[in-house]
Amino acid sequence: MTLLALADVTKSFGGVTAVGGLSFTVRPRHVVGLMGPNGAGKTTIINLISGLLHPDAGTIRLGGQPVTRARPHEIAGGGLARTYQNVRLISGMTALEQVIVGSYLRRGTSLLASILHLPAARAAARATRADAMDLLARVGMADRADTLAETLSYGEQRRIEIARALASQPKLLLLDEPTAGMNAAESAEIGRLVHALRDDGLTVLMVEHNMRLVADFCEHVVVMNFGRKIAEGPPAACIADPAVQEAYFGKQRDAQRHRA
Amino acid sequence: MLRRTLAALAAAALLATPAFALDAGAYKVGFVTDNTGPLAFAGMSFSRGAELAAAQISAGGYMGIGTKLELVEKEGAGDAARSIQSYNQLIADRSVLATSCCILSPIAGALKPIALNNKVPLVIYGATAPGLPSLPYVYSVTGLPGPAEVAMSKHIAAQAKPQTVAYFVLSDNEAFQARFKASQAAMEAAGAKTVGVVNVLSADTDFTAPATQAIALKPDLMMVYTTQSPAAGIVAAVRARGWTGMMSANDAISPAAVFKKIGPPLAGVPFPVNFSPDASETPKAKGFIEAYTAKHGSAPDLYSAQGYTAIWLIAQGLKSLPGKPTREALATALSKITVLEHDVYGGLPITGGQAETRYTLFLNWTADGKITAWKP
Amino acid sequence: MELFFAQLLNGCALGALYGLFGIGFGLVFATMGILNAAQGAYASWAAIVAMYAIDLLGLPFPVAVLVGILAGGMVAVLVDQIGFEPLRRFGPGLHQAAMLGALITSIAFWIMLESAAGFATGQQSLAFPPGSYPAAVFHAGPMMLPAMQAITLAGLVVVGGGMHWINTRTRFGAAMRAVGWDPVAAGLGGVNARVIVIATAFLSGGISGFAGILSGISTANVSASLGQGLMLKGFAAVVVGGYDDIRGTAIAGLALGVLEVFCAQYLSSSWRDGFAYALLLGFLMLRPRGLFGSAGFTRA
Amino acid sequence: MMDIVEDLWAAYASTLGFAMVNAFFALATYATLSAGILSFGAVTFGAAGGFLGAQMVLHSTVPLPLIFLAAGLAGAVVSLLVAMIFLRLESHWMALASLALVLITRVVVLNTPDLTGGVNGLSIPQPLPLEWLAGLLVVTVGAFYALDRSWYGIAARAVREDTSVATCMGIDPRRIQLIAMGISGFVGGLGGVMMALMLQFVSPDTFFIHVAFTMIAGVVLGGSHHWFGPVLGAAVFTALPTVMQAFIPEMQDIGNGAALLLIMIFLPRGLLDPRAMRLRRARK
Repeated sequence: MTLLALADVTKSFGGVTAVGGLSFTVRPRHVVGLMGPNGAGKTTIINLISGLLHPDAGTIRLGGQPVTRARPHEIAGGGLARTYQNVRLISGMTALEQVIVGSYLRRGTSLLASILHLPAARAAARATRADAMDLLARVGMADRADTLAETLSYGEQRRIEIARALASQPKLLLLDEPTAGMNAAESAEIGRLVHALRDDGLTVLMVEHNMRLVADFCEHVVVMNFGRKIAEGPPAACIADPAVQEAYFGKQRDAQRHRA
Repeated sequence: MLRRTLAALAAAALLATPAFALDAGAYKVGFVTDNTGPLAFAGMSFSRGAELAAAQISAGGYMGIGTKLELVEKEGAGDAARSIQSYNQLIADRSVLATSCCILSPIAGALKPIALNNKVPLVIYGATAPGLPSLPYVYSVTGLPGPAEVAMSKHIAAQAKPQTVAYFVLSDNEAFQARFKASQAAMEAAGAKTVGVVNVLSADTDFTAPATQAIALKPDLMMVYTTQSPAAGIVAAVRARGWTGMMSANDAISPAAVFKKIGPPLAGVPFPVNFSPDASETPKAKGFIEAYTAKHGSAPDLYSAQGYTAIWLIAQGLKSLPGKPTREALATALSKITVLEHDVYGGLPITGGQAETRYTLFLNWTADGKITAWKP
Repeated sequence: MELFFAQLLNGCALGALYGLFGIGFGLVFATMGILNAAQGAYASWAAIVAMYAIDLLGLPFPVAVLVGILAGGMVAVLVDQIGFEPLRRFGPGLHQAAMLGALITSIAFWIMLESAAGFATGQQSLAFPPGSYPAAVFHAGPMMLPAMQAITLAGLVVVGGGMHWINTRTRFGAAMRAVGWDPVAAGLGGVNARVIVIATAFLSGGISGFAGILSGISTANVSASLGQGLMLKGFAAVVVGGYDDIRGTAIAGLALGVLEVFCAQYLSSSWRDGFAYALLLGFLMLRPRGLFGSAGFTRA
Repeated sequence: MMDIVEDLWAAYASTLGFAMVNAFFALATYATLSAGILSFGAVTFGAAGGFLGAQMVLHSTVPLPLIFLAAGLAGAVVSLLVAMIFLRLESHWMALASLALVLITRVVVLNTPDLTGGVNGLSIPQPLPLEWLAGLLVVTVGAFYALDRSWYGIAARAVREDTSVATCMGIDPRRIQLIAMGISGFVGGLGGVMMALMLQFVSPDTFFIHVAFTMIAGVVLGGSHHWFGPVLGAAVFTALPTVMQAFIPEMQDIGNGAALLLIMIFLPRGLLDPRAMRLRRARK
């Protein structure tokens, strides 16, 4: 039983292979980490799964359905939601409205009902609002509901983005470096949230290159380098893998030497 | 004998003094101008003519000593929506007794119902669509197109005897389509075959290709039925391509600005016109030309004559009224006018609200920029 | 056959004007992402200034043309610095808000410049004084080529070739393209974005102004509305040719001119513009990158 | 006193009327703009509504409300056809294509005299009661208000600000933009018939490029992020020439342009900007 399955997925940009022959699966109600140094192709994978990019070869299945060529909104309709590495909230909207955008798939009324301002449409709008408020409460942002989201702190924006992703009631949540730019306490809070979501039945695939966080958060890890999988398994085993150590620390040592 | 002469003189004096007269004061006439926008080249002439008329009427005491005619101008910019708004603002001023407007027929058509609904006299100075006048409120002082072109066509056919004719026609302008058709019928009746019709559009500026097209038809005569800018451009382009055959045009090329622009290539191209500062010779025309030249520093053209005439018509209506006239009374007075007293055309009969100008002048430019009577 | 070639030549000369104007127009669109409604006014003003330079100052023809081109370029820089510069804080060139804002300020300048041009010409359609420009006609058998048509065609070749060379072979051209992609990044890369933008605006106004001057002479029409006709067809040439492709714009301009003349000669003059704009639409749908652009493109 | 009010009304009722008609066009443009499409197409939709409405007034006894409905539907049909072809294009090309469409519209109108009256246009001896115009505008604005608050309004804003994020939220941008074009077509068609009745005539010039530029300018001036912005912008843009005429009659066009320029430079997001209001609230 798998929720997401990638088989031999390949994607190149102008001759440079970003992802090469990658295969892995994600089982339901698990938190899976996608690790790798910068430039390993992690975000490309996220974009491929969410349909913003299409693979040159290979297949992607979501809940058993092939979604290799599907468009992003169709994949979202299939139960996938995501966040972004650099938070992407919508300019000019309040925190609450950001979350309401996420609940588009559950809008529940027709356009005509909305234009005519029918009771059914008003009721649906009220229900959407209430749900969105609950989600904001869940990420601890209820008191900021009517604040223009772009005026909030980076950490707060991240939490709103997660609430937005949850608003579509997805089966699979893709988190692209959800703790980037956060301090240890804030990161731990995100970890607790992720675990709580898993306990409610959600499956999470998160990109993270902080090995400690991966070890703390995830039950299963896929490690990539230069677009290829170099290790897969439980976090501890993966981190101990010499190939992973080489990919991470070899690189870091090189980088340090460059800086010096 | 002496008694009879004295009696006749007394009678003449009585007739000359109106039995009733307007109260002294200023009578307002609303005037929608087109001093900006695409028609401004003509619009400015119309309003200058009207301004001169108002000044002369006021200064000369035409409607009675101390009785003035005040022109209230609002911009229409050649745009229907803006003209309608300006027009509504003019007639909302209850002291405005009469109005005058419009170069374009569609705009005149749009203002006409407003004039009728508000019972305000409207004298149209430029637009020439048939059926615009509507008694007793709507008048036109500009003759309908057609007769002049027919007269000129007959004149040319008789004088120059062309066998074949090519026409340039502004295909997106109703008035010039009508002029062309009238002329074509007259030419064909006189035995001149149509060898081709070259259509151009109002917005066109490049006439090299149409000129080439017409020259290739090898006609004896080319007749141009377009507005000012295309007409000037066509004549220039045809001559620039070395064609020396006969061409005719219409009154649009009569203003001095056209010769200043095109120069000698215009020479010898006949056009029919009802007013020309160089050829109109009645005393009133001469007076108008002198006064206009003194006021504005340049000679009037056919457009200024039309604006001038529109205001004189209104003044003539006002003059026949006593005391403080109303719009309705003025409308009734205007509807009784069949001949304009003060005209620069040498006779301007008005039937059913529509003036007929007698086009008697067949003119052309000379190579040194004078206007003279045309001879083949 | 003789008529065919005569009209072909007329079409090319007319199209050369569209192409020239389009090169100026496309420069702003490609570099700054601005759909500039005021571009036509640059052409009108260049023609007006050049005409008065001859009429009032008595300058010789080539000098007057140069003065007119300078005027076109300076008006363009003025519009750019007053109307577009404040909007660049929105971000990279092709951002929608910036594009929209620039469209509106360019409309504002269009209204003002055209109205002011109306005052400058006394609301009349004027012309270069007869005899002030080359009026010779070259004959080759039955064919004839008026000097102004020859100058216009040569102008397109020289300006088009020159701009293509600048664009593809010089550092300045590379800098223009860099600014077009992303002024911030270009700034980081050592290109003084503001200088490049001003220079581009000047070139654009000068080239469109040159087209305006040539058009004003060969049509004997110098008026406030001179630029409008050039604007619509020049815009079509830019789109058909590919907005960042100078060769494409030049060829598309020529093709539009020829199409226009042949439609009027052999088909119907009232549908003439319809053909030109339908061609424009067709290109937008089928080859949105223009004549030489790659056919495929992706949605960002 | 009553006289003064009546005179003012008589003088400016038509200005008010044109402001309301322009508001329809501005709303039609706002409909697409608020879903991230810069389109001049409302002119074409207006032509469809205007000429159909004119023909119905002239050649049928259909009551006015049904004529409005027919004109709106005509605009919507045209807009949906256009949308199906044009929405494949990315935003800048879409804007250019819609401009080309406006140019073609004029050629088609000129050359189908049986339908449009050709160059002469059509005269419509049927005045438009201002209360009809005002009533319909209120209803239309109400619908825009309701839409703005609905899922559609929020989704459209998401598509406009960040299409890629919106589509990952399950929003099909093409569907939203198709709806936007449909609304634009309907409201544009209504604007067309209102304009025709207000002018009491329609001609090829009634629906041409100046209308396109006027309405885009109106929307951006009023505020392209707020449902009331277009109405405000259209009002300002219609009243401006009248006001300028009162102060600087010779230079009124230059004054108009300068006013537009100043507003754009100092209030680039328009007179009504919800984001700025929220920012101000956040600062308090």
